[in-house]
Order: sequence, then C-alpha cells, then structure tokens
Amino acid sequence: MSRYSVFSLLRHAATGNRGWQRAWRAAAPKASYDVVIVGGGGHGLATAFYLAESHGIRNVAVLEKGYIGGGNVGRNTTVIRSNYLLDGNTQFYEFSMKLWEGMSAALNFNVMFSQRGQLVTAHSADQLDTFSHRANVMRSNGIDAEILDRDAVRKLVPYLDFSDTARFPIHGAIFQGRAGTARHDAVAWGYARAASGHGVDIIEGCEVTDFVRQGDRIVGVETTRGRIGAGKVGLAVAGHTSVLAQKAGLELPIESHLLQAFVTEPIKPLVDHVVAYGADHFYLSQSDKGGLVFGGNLDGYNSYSQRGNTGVLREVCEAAIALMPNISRLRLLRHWGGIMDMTPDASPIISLTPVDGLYLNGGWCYGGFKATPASGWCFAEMLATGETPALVRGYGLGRFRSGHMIDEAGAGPFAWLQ
Amino acid sequence: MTPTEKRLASGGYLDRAQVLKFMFDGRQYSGFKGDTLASALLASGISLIGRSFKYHRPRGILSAGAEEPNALVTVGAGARREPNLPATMLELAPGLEAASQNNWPSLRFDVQSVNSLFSPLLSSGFYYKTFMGPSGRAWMFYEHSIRKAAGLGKATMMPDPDVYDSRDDFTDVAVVGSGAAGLSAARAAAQAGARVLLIEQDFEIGGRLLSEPAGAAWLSAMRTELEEMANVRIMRRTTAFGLYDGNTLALIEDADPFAGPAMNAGRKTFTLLHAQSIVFATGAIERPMVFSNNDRPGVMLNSAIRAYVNRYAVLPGRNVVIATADDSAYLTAFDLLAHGARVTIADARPLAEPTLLAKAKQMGAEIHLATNVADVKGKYALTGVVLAGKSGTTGVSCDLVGMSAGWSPVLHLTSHQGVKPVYRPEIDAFVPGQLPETQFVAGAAGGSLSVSAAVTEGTSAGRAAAAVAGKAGAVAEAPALEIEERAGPTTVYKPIFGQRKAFVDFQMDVTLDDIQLARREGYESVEHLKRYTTLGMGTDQGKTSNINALKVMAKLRGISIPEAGTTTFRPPYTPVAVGAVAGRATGHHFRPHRLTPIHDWHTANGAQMLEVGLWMRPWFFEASGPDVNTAYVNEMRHVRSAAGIMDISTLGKIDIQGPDAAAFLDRIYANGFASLKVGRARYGVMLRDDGIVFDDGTTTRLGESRFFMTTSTAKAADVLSWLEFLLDTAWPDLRVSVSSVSDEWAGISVAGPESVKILAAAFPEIDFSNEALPHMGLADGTFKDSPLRIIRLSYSGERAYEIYVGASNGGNAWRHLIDVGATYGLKPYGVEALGALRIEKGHVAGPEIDGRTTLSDLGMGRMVAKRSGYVGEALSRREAFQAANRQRLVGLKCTEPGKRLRGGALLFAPGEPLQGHGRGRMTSITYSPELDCYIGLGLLAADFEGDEVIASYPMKNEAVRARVVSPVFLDPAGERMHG
Amino acid sequence: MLRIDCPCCGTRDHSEFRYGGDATVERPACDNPDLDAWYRYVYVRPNPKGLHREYWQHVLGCRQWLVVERDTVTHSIHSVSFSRRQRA
Amino acid sequence: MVETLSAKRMVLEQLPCPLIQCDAWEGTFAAFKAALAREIGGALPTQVGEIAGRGGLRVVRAGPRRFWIFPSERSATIASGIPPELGCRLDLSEGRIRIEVSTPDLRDVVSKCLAIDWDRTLGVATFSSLHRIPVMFTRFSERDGEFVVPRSFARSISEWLEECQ
Repeated sequence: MSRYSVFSLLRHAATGNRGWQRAWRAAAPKASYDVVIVGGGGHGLATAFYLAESHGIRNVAVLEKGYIGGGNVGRNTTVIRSNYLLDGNTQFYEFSMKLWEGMSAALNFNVMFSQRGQLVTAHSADQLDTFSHRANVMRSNGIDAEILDRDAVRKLVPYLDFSDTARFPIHGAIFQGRAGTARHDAVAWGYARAASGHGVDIIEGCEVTDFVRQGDRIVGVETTRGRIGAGKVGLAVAGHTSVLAQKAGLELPIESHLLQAFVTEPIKPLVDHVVAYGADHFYLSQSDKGGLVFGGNLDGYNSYSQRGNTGVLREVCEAAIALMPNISRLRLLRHWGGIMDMTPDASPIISLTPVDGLYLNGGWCYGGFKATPASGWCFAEMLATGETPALVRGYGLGRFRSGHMIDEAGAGPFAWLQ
Repeated sequence: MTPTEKRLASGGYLDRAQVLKFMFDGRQYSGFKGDTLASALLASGISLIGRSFKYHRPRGILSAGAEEPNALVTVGAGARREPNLPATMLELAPGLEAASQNNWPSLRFDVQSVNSLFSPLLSSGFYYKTFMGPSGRAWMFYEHSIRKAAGLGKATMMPDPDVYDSRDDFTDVAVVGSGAAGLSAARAAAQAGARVLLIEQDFEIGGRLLSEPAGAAWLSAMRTELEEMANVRIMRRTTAFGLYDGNTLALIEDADPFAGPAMNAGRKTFTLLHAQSIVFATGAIERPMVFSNNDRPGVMLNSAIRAYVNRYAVLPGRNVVIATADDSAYLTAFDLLAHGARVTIADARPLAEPTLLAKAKQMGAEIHLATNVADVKGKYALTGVVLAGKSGTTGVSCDLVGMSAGWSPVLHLTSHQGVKPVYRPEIDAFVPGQLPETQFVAGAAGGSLSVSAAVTEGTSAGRAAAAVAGKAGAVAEAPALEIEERAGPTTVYKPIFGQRKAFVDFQMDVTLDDIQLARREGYESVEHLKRYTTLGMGTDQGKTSNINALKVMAKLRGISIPEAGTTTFRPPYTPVAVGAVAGRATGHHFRPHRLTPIHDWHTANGAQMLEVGLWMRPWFFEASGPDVNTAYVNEMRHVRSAAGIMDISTLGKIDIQGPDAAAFLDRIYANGFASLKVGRARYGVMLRDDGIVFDDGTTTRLGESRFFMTTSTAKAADVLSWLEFLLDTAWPDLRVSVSSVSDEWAGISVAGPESVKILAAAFPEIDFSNEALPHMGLADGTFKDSPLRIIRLSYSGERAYEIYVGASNGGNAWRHLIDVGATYGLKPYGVEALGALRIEKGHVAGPEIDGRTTLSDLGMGRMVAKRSGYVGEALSRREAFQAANRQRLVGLKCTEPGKRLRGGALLFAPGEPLQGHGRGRMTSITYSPELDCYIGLGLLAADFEGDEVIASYPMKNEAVRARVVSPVFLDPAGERMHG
Repeated sequence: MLRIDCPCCGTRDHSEFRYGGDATVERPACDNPDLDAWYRYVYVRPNPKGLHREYWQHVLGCRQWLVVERDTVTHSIHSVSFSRRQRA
Repeated sequence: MVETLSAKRMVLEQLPCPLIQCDAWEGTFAAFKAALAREIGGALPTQVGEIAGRGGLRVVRAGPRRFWIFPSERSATIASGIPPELGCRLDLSEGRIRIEVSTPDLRDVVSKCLAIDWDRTLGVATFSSLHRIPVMFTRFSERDGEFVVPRSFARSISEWLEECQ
C-alpha cells in the first residue's frame, strides 16, 4: 500500500495520475477465515482494521452484500461528539472521540475530522440545568464541556433566532468544542484501505444468506458467493441486525426504524459549528462542500425502506427556520433515509450471544457514526479474546432482562420514541 | 453579431409589448415577457454567465430547462438574496436583479481560475490523500481555506422577509408535465369524469411543443379545451419534486411574478398532493457529448438551441456546428438554416436517415459523417472546433456548438419510491420500471420519443388513471398532432477516451480523467464513483451527467450499462426552498400556543410568562420582585405566611367512568384505588410496563363508577393514549370510558394558612370546615353557570384547595378569588415558586421522574408493598432495580454558610476524588426561606455511608458540603395541611 | 406520509395517528408475575422485513387504536382494523 | 399580526360550544343507540362524521361507540337518562370553542390547515389535525365553515386562520 501524502499527490499529478493503485484490493472469498465480519460498513471495516492492527489477526474477511460504506456510514449526518450523560456511555464515546482525533494519521487517509464544536440550545432555565448536569458529568470525566448563557450563544452563533417572535426563545446552550464532523464515506474507505493493506479481504457483492453450524456452534456462513468457513463470525450489519440474527435463531430487542437526512445546495461558509435545536428534534452543520446538512427525528414507525416521508420533511424545515430564519430561501438538494437498529434504551449492543461463535455488534440507533472507531476497537477485542472488553460491559444483550438499561433520554422501551 | 441581431424579429411565445428591464452583474438589459433570464441574456449577446465549482472555468448556458448545470446566478439582494438559481428556469420579471457567482474579483477575471492549471493535482478525492499533518488538527487549518473555496453562491444572513405557504391538496388524477403526452392525458382523464390536476414546472403550458412551431395550433386548442373544463385545474410554475408514500406528490409552486403584490400570498407554495392516480408525462432530457472543452460558453444542447430559436425567438449563433449521435439534431439544423445560419453537421454515426441528409444538404448544411468533435476553441466565446473523422482532424470556425448524445427520460419521480429504472438498449436509455397500479407513464418519460406516440400514450394513460379513481366516462379521440419528428439514436453514443478537460458533470467539474482515476482506485460501483468524484452531487442533481458517467464506467470496466448499475434518484427533483416547506409555521407560529382560561389576567398583571411545552404559564409575578430569584422566594414566603393563588389549569385532566372504572384504576396505578371512598382524592403513581415511574397525580372518586384524574402537564396526552391503549388492546372487556377534560376545567390552587378563609368567603354556600371538607376531600358546587369542584389537596404542604371550575368561567373565578382574597393578603405565584414549595415538602416532579427512576428510587416503594396485578409490577422486580447502589431519593441541605446548592451537581463522599459520575446527583434545588439555606432533592446511592456529601459542580468550579436528610424538610407530620 | 385508511374516519395522513409498535406480541395477563413473559412482551421484537402488524391510534381523529398490516419495505398497507374487534 | 387587505375578507367569530358526549360500552351498542335515540327523540347518524340535526340539536357520530350532541344551549338534561349498564354521558360544554369562518377563500385557507379533501367536507363533521391540534371541521358552503377546537388553542388557531388568509 503506497502512502498518501502531498508528495505522492505531486508525483502522480506529474504522470497524469495514471499510477494510483486501488484503495483496497478486490478480494475473492477464500474457503475460510479466522474471523468473518458480516457487514462492510464503518463498524465492520473498523473491526477488521483493529483485528489486524491491534491483535495481529489478519486472516479476516469483511463480507458486504452491496458496496462498502453503502449503509448508514454513508447516509448519516456525520456528527461526532462525546457529550453523554450516563455511566458507560460517557466513557465509551469519549474513547471514540480520542480515536477520531488520531484517525487520519492512523489510517493515512484524511477523514476530514473537523473539531468545529457542537452546541445544543436550551430554551428554559430547567433545560439549562439539565444540560449543566450533563456538562458536570463530562468535566468530571475529563471531557471538555461548556455552558453558555444567551449572550454567549449569541456571540458564537449570531444567526440563530434571537428575535422577539421566536416561539421558544434561546436561554443558553451546552457546547463541546472537540465535537465536530467528519467526511463519512472517507471513514469507510480509509478503514477499508488500511485493513486491506494489513491483508484483510474485503469482499463486496457478497450477501450472507445463512449460517453454517457444527452442533451448537457457528462455523461459517453461506453467501451468494459460496460457503465461507469462519473461526468466529461477527455481525455488524446496522439496520438489518434482526434479519441476520434470526437466521442464527436469535430474536433481539431491536426494531428497525427510519432516520432521514437532508442537504441543501452548496453555499459559501455560513455555519461554522454543529448546531442542535434544544426545543425540537433538529440539528444542522455545513459540509466542507458547502451544503447545510440537516437531521431530525425518526420517521416513527418500523421500516426497512431507505427513503423518508413528508412528515419529517415538514418538521425538519419548520425547525430549521425556527432556529435560523435566514435560511428560508436556501433550497434542499436531497433527502434520504437510513435504517436504524433501535434498542429499547437507545444504547448499543456489543455482546457475546447465546450462539457459540457468533458475536453481535448492533443496535446503534442514531449514534453509530460517532462510535465507529470505538465500536470497531472493542468489537475487535471481543472477537480476538472472546471476552467482553471493560469499556462495553454495559452494552450486553442481557441488560434488558436484568434491568441495567442505559437510557439517556428516559423514553422507555418504545424504540420509536427513543 | 450585435444583440439585436440575436433576437429574431418575430415568432416565439413572447409578449413583445411588455419590455422588461433587468440587471445582470450591475448592467441593465431588457427582454420581453415570456423570456427566461437565460433567453434574455442570450438575446442580449451575453453568453458568459458563471464560473464552475472547482476549477472556476468560464461557463455559459447549456440547456433551456431544469437540467441546467452551468448558468447559475444569484438573484436579489440583502435579505432576499437567493443563490444558485438556473437562469434557464428564471422567468423574466419586472425588476429582476441577477448576478454571476463563484468568482472574484469579477466574472471575467476570476483569480481562482488558476485552479484549472493545477487540475492534475486537484484530481478527484485529492483531499483524502493530504492535509493530514503535521499536527493532529492539521485538517482544521486547511479546512478553513477549502471551505471558502467550495460552495457556490452566498446565502443571506438576514431573516427572510417573505411568507410561504405549505398546504395539502387532493385530486383523482394528477398529471405531471404538460407536453403532448400530459395534455392528452389530462384531457382524457377529465373527459372520463375524473378531477384532474395538471402540473407544469414552466410558466407556459406545452413542454417541448413550445419549441415546435408546427405544434402551436394543436397546443393552443388543447390548452383552451382544458382551461374550460370545470374538473381540470392547472398549476403552472409548479414542480412535482418528489413522490412519497400513499401516491403523494410533493409540489413546489412559484408565485406568478406578474400577478402583482397578491394579498398575503406566499412567495412559494409547497403542496402535498394526494392523488388517486398519477400520470407521469415528464418528457426527456437531452444528453451532452463528452469532448475536450465541451463546457465552454457557446456549447449547447441541440434541443436547447431549438427552444431558444422557436420559443424565445433568439438565434444564439449564426455559424453553428451541430454535433450529434441522434436524428433529432437535424431538426435543430433545419431551424437554424431556416433563419439564415451557417450549419456544419458532425454526425458521430456512419449513417443517418437519408431523407434528413438530403434535406440538410438541400438547405445548405455541410455534413460530416462518422465525425466527432475533438476540441473546442475559444475561452469566453467560441471561435471554432476541431472535428475528428476517419480522414483525420479538421478545424471549423463557429460561434455556437450544438450537441446531442441521445435522450434520457425524466423518470426521477417514478423511482423515488424504489422502483428501479430499466435500461432499453434500442433507445440507449433508462425507462421507468414496473410501476404500481395507480401510476402511469406517457410519452418521452417512458422512452417513446415521438410526438404522435405521446398523444396516443397520454390519452390511454389518462383514461386508465381515471379508471383507478372509478371514473370511466367516454373519452373522445385526441386531435391528431402532425409535425415532422425524428427521434432515437441508430447507434449508442460512446464517449471517446483520451480527451482532456472533457466534462461529464459540468457543475461538479468531473471529467473523463476523474472517472478513469476513480476506476483505477477501485471506486467503480456507481455509488462509489458518485461519492468519490462528487459526480451528480450538484444543484442539477446530475441530470445531464448520470447516464454519460455510467456509460464511461461501463466501458472502462468492460461491462454492460445495466451491469454497471443504475442510479438512485432521491427527492427533490429540483431544489426546494426550506421556507416553502415550513410554510406559515415559522416564528411565533412554529408551534401553536396553548393558553389557560386565566391567561389574559396574567399578562395584564405583570406575570413573566414561560413556555412549558406548548403552554404559556406564569413564571413569576413582577410585583413579587424584579427578577425570578427574588420573586420566587417572596412568593414562597407569602404562601407560607398568608396565601397564594396559582393557575394550575395546565394539569392533564381525565374523566374516567364506567362500571369497571375502579378495577381499571386499580391496575393502572401502582397503588390501590378500589378502596378509595366516594368524595375523596388520592395521590397515585403510574408505572410503565418496564417498571419505571411514568407519571403521578391525584385522582378523585366522584361517584361509585366515576373518577376525576389529574396528570402532570407534560404527560397529559401520553397518559390518555396509554389508558386508551390498555382498554382497546389489552382489556377490552372492561367497561370504562376515558376522556380528556383538560380543556373543560380551569384549575386554581389557593394555598396557605389563610386559604380556608378566602375559600369560605368566595364560596359561601360551601362548608369548608375540616369535618365537611377534610384534607383529600371533595366539595361540589356551581360558580356562575359553570360547575365547580373543590378538592382539598396540597402540593406546597400548606392547607390548600384545588378549585376546578368550568373553563368558560375560569377567568371570572380567578378574579373573584383575587378580589375576595385581597382582604386576606392573597397574592398570585408562579411556577418557579410552585417548584420550590414542593421541594421543601419533598414531592417529586419532572427532574426526579426522569424516565429512569422506580417507585423505590423515589422513596415510595412501600406504597405497593402488599399489592400485585398493577402495570409494571413484574419488571419492577428486576435485579438491577434492587441493587445495593441503586440511587434513591434524599434531601440535601447546604451546610456551608454563604454557599448555595445547584441542580445538576454531582454527589461525592467527602475526601473522595471528584471524578467520574459520582455517587448521585442533585435533581432539584431551592433556597428555603423557612430554613434560611439552600436545600435540594437528590438521588444518592443507597449504599452511601455517612450523612454528608460533596456537591460538585465543575462548570462553576464549586464543591459544596451538604447534609443528607429526609426529603421532607418541612412539617413532616403534615400538620399545616391537615390543620 | 403514510396514508392510513381509518375504518371510521377514512384515509388520513399518519401524522394524525400515534404509533404503538408491534401488535403481535402477546401482553401477559395483568396479574401474571412471570418476569420472562413480560421481558419478551416488552422488549423482544420479531422486527420483520416485510409484513408487520402494528398498532396505530387515530389520536387526532376518532381516538381508536387500530391494527394495521403494513409492509416495512414498501410501506404499502394491506389492512386496517379496529383493535377491539380483533379481540372480540 | 400584519394587517393585510385580505384579513378583512375573512369574518371569524369565536363562539361557545355546548357539547354532550355519549359513549356505549362494548357489546351494548344497539341497546345504547336505541336508548339515546329515545332520549333525543330521533334517529342517530350511522357513519362517523355524519351529522343528524333536529331543531336546535346536532348529533355527530364521533367514533364507533361515541356520539357528540351539540345543543344550542347548555343542558343538564339531554341524554341524562342513559342507563349506566349501556354507556355513559359526559358534559364537555366548557372545553371547546366553535370558530365560525366566512371567506371567499375558504378552500385556500382550509388547504393550509387540514390534510382533508375539500370536496368531501360539505356537511360532514371531519375529525382531523390542524397544526397538530385535534379539531372538528364542517363546511356549510363554498365560503362558510366552522372549526370546533380545544378552548386552550382557540386563540392560536384563530390567528393561524387569519394569517393563512
């Protein structure tokens, strides 16, 4: 794998860019692997990379039914933050943040991690108190956090609605300076390239249709490209976790729901941070290409369709104008949907399963992108050691039976309300 | 050629009587009503319109429609500035001010056009390969400049002064597109008896017929017929931009700029159109050819040249090279020749229709077969082309190049719902796949490129669409439309490799080289190609580039076009203003306001109001103090020393009746209600199925089978739906009716030692003695002509009454109490004081009932000690809920003089490092005037030892000592309220 | 919008409805103390890719809880009925 | 609110809305209907949304087992004789406001308020959502209609209607 640098860019430019090689090898499946990872999204590719990089396990295949990065890693709104309240989440997402901070260098692929800061507006004294609690937890765990009053918010983001007609006046905000965005596709490609460079086979157009068992143990997978043997199988298939788990005989506390994203036409720099609207389900940031990227609430019913509906379209546009009345003339360029594995507490599942040889990474709800490196790191450790890493001890499948939910929103066991 | 020579003396769909002056880049020009900005600029001799996204190359006008990738302008100024609008879709209107964009200092001398020199370095995805060092935050440094260079136009920073509308509409049949197919479909469906809505994105009806002089009479007759039919509505300037579930089309309509300042009309209108059936008659878009410098101003689609000549009466060039791989380009050549232009035809195919060739020759065209354009000369205006044929290359001088590489049906809408397009090799195009039974395609949108086919298919689609809506009236044959037409390629156009600066996606500056690079690096699936090169990601959504890119990739990979993939089209078809979708739900009306019956009194009497969900509630009263912190303490003191009055109308109220009402309550509340006596109230707590506390409130038994429940303000709607869910799905055998009466009753709380005197004076017919109306007792009555319900309940710990009176007399009852109570010192208080009073009594509220706490956590475990069969019981017995370190409700009292507690502080043991999540947290705090210190409620680990905590508040660098005490700070025996 | 054909109000936008999730999971009797039965009812979902029976309440209309059969891939709705008559 | 020329085209009036709700238990609907019909002296509407009127009384079927009775004035007696084993009665006369609207632009205004097919609203009580608020809309002609809305939202909805004009 040739290194990327400004010098390689210059060298190749001089020769008409004819000398560049494939970013990742186009691999054909071998008969068997030590570890087979199902799902060539961000989490699966990151897992493969860390298996090779940190654990020296290189006889690894990542099986992707379409093209890599075609699922949620390429459909999300690219926000990265570590402003979690609850024990377990706080540490996990901060660990992820630290991995983000070194990701481009580690992968030799610029994922454009831009720590431009994220703020969430507060619209009452009570809400600001709630945010202060969160900020206190963050600071006590060594994470940067600030609480801003109305004037400070106004100074930072003067284009928000500070007028008398604002329906929910801005009272203050919580701000995390290290939060930001990254180029989502680059994360998939960067992990793929680096993993491939370590010898991992990335196999696209290869759909897993069933599991191969020996006794109670899973020893491989049936695919559209034939049977592939596996010492261990790791599932990292985002919205389709239930579908695959069912083939292994597992019924999970997961529902698939639709989350939409929206992007406007590209404009010159306007929004320099990630801004979330505390009075509703809405947030936005500006991509490096210039489009404003909007996110909102779930569409609110079980869905495996990757296309959204008009209800959320209206809600998102209303909230956009409520937050920033100056973008009303800007035009939406595209909107699309991704399928979220929603869990009953909105926290993820990285877990051993009752099925020997099968490991589960799913239930990322709408928080999967920011978790990509830590998820890959921990899942790789779990696959390598067969043990649950300390950092994800709270993310076990058994927590719903025992009552150890990690419910940030307190919304309860209603996936569509989480 | 001077501008006046470019405008033809006659013809076109122009109102030459209406001369419109407009501005472009600070200079004034003029055009006619019926022009677009693009046609008016062309007529004025302007062909350089803008700069490209990445290389800042000069760009002109490629098309005459929504597919335009190049001619993007910014319209308006100040708060009305709107960037990135295609000049080809901008209806020329009085006072239009447009400007070119993405250039500095000027359109002609753009500093960043230097980027073009470095194009090998700025190849697709170059940014993924660099900007990574030296420090970890290197990208943040480079990103600043990259962001500035990217983006197209500038958005305004000012709030939009215009209004928009967002609405819903219904029809039997929606017809999208008003060309020959759409008009025929609309007519047929209407004749069959259906309600028809015809949608046209242009300001003129007619679609491509507007470029066909021979179709004018047919078009005019058809338009008149439709306009006269009562069951046909026509929406012009309206784009159907998305197809959604339930046969819903999303439309965006521009206001008619000639309608004058309409009364309060929206600048744009967003419509969700719910149709029984839909006919897609959306036509087709011509594809550009890919050759070196094919992006130069003066290179146009052949169909666009026809539109400018015939519809807009503009002759964009007099010396024209027509490059084609398609017969339809000959029609362009004929039109140009007829207007005296010199025409050279470069047909990529070895053969063309002999009759076409003969006619072209006869009219004076020079024809080169098996010949492609290899290069274009001239930067801001064309000087010539290099033609490459079998015999080598030739230079030909020209001032305009037309090109056509075939047609792409506009199938975007049909694929929004996941119907995959299908490739038809004989027309070298994708057509819509199998559509649902309620959707139809007619004409070019389905790949039938001839006008006669459009009429036939339109008519049958219209008839079928009407039938879906149950309308099957007789449909007369459509009038014949006879025009010369040539369509369809005889060979598939293939881009020729090896050409430099041959653009595939004009707007995103993606060239043949970029696609080859992507392929080399393995980004070869169509989605990877798009994401890596940004192909198709522009405001034109790649309408002219998608198919060409697919062809290039297919050829590079040596596979067929369908094997290379298709592209997913996502809504919107054309960009849609965010404000239009929001409509009137902006500013003050973002969400509705909910007002209590006493609202006007509050605002007239110095209440500082607060948004609580949708409700407006008094936060505090100015008479109590200048700011909330002073005011609430004074209001608390007043309640405890005399009496306070509070508007509690926002509480959720539910009427529950039926023979099984008591049994029902016994299940939905964790604590028992069957034993509640008629005329008495009880505090109740509901759990969710998972054993977590859901809501609390009081319920009063009005009769043997009738109860009056109150819920928290926030959960009112959720609780009612939950009760209905249980009755409808789980326990349909219970005869119980539940109804919201939240709006029925105004709620007023009067609390304090003087409260009983005030009540007695206000309602003399009611006996307020302890015997007649004890704590938790009920009294009924009437006030004026409204019902009155008085329940003796206390949230503050003082003797208190909740007075519920029919909402129509809520304001009257409040004023009556204020008047009567004046003698006893009655004063109003707000939610801040209410929250503080309850803390002194240790009552839990929202901060404690946070969706994670159980009954035991909140110190109410003994309520259910002997019960079973209530909602949430089984899962409340889970292991985690019994854990020794489970956080439970405690009272906390600040023990450091001069210091205060804060909500959201973390609790630690003294001496413990103040790190991590702590042993608990402070949920609610207040200054207690009674105790003269800060007190709070908190959740603290049950296995915490000792009676002192450190309340750490890192955000203010505070760590304050507090004593762990009972949450009931005041009057634990309850003597005051029973008193 | 999904367009849900309420059996008594006619076809309406789903924004008039409140979603209630999977309608196939069996609610244990209210006095059933079996933790496992409740765990399965509250948490475990078949989550089918395809036909899904689900609860919706026409909360801004007739307030009835309905059972809707809907395809989770195409979103097409196959049937709508009152929850109550389901049980009767 | 901006005073526009158009605002004067709309006449909007807020009026009290006496209302009695009657619910049947499951399985008792036939007997309940008979009892209620006797109480109010006439046949009941059969379809949800259908309005039956006699004298000063309008009866609307509001759900499968629910009727809404709109008397011209408050009454403690209407439908008070329904046997408790058949169903129940609830006086809701305080909680709603009737907003009568008259404007030549009614169709346009309604299209910005309700996702309801205009052609199906004439003489029918439509229970729907206006800006997320439950309302009952009935149209009497091309220009006259009424919204029955929760009292607490009446002002917000009135302003919305006026601004939609």
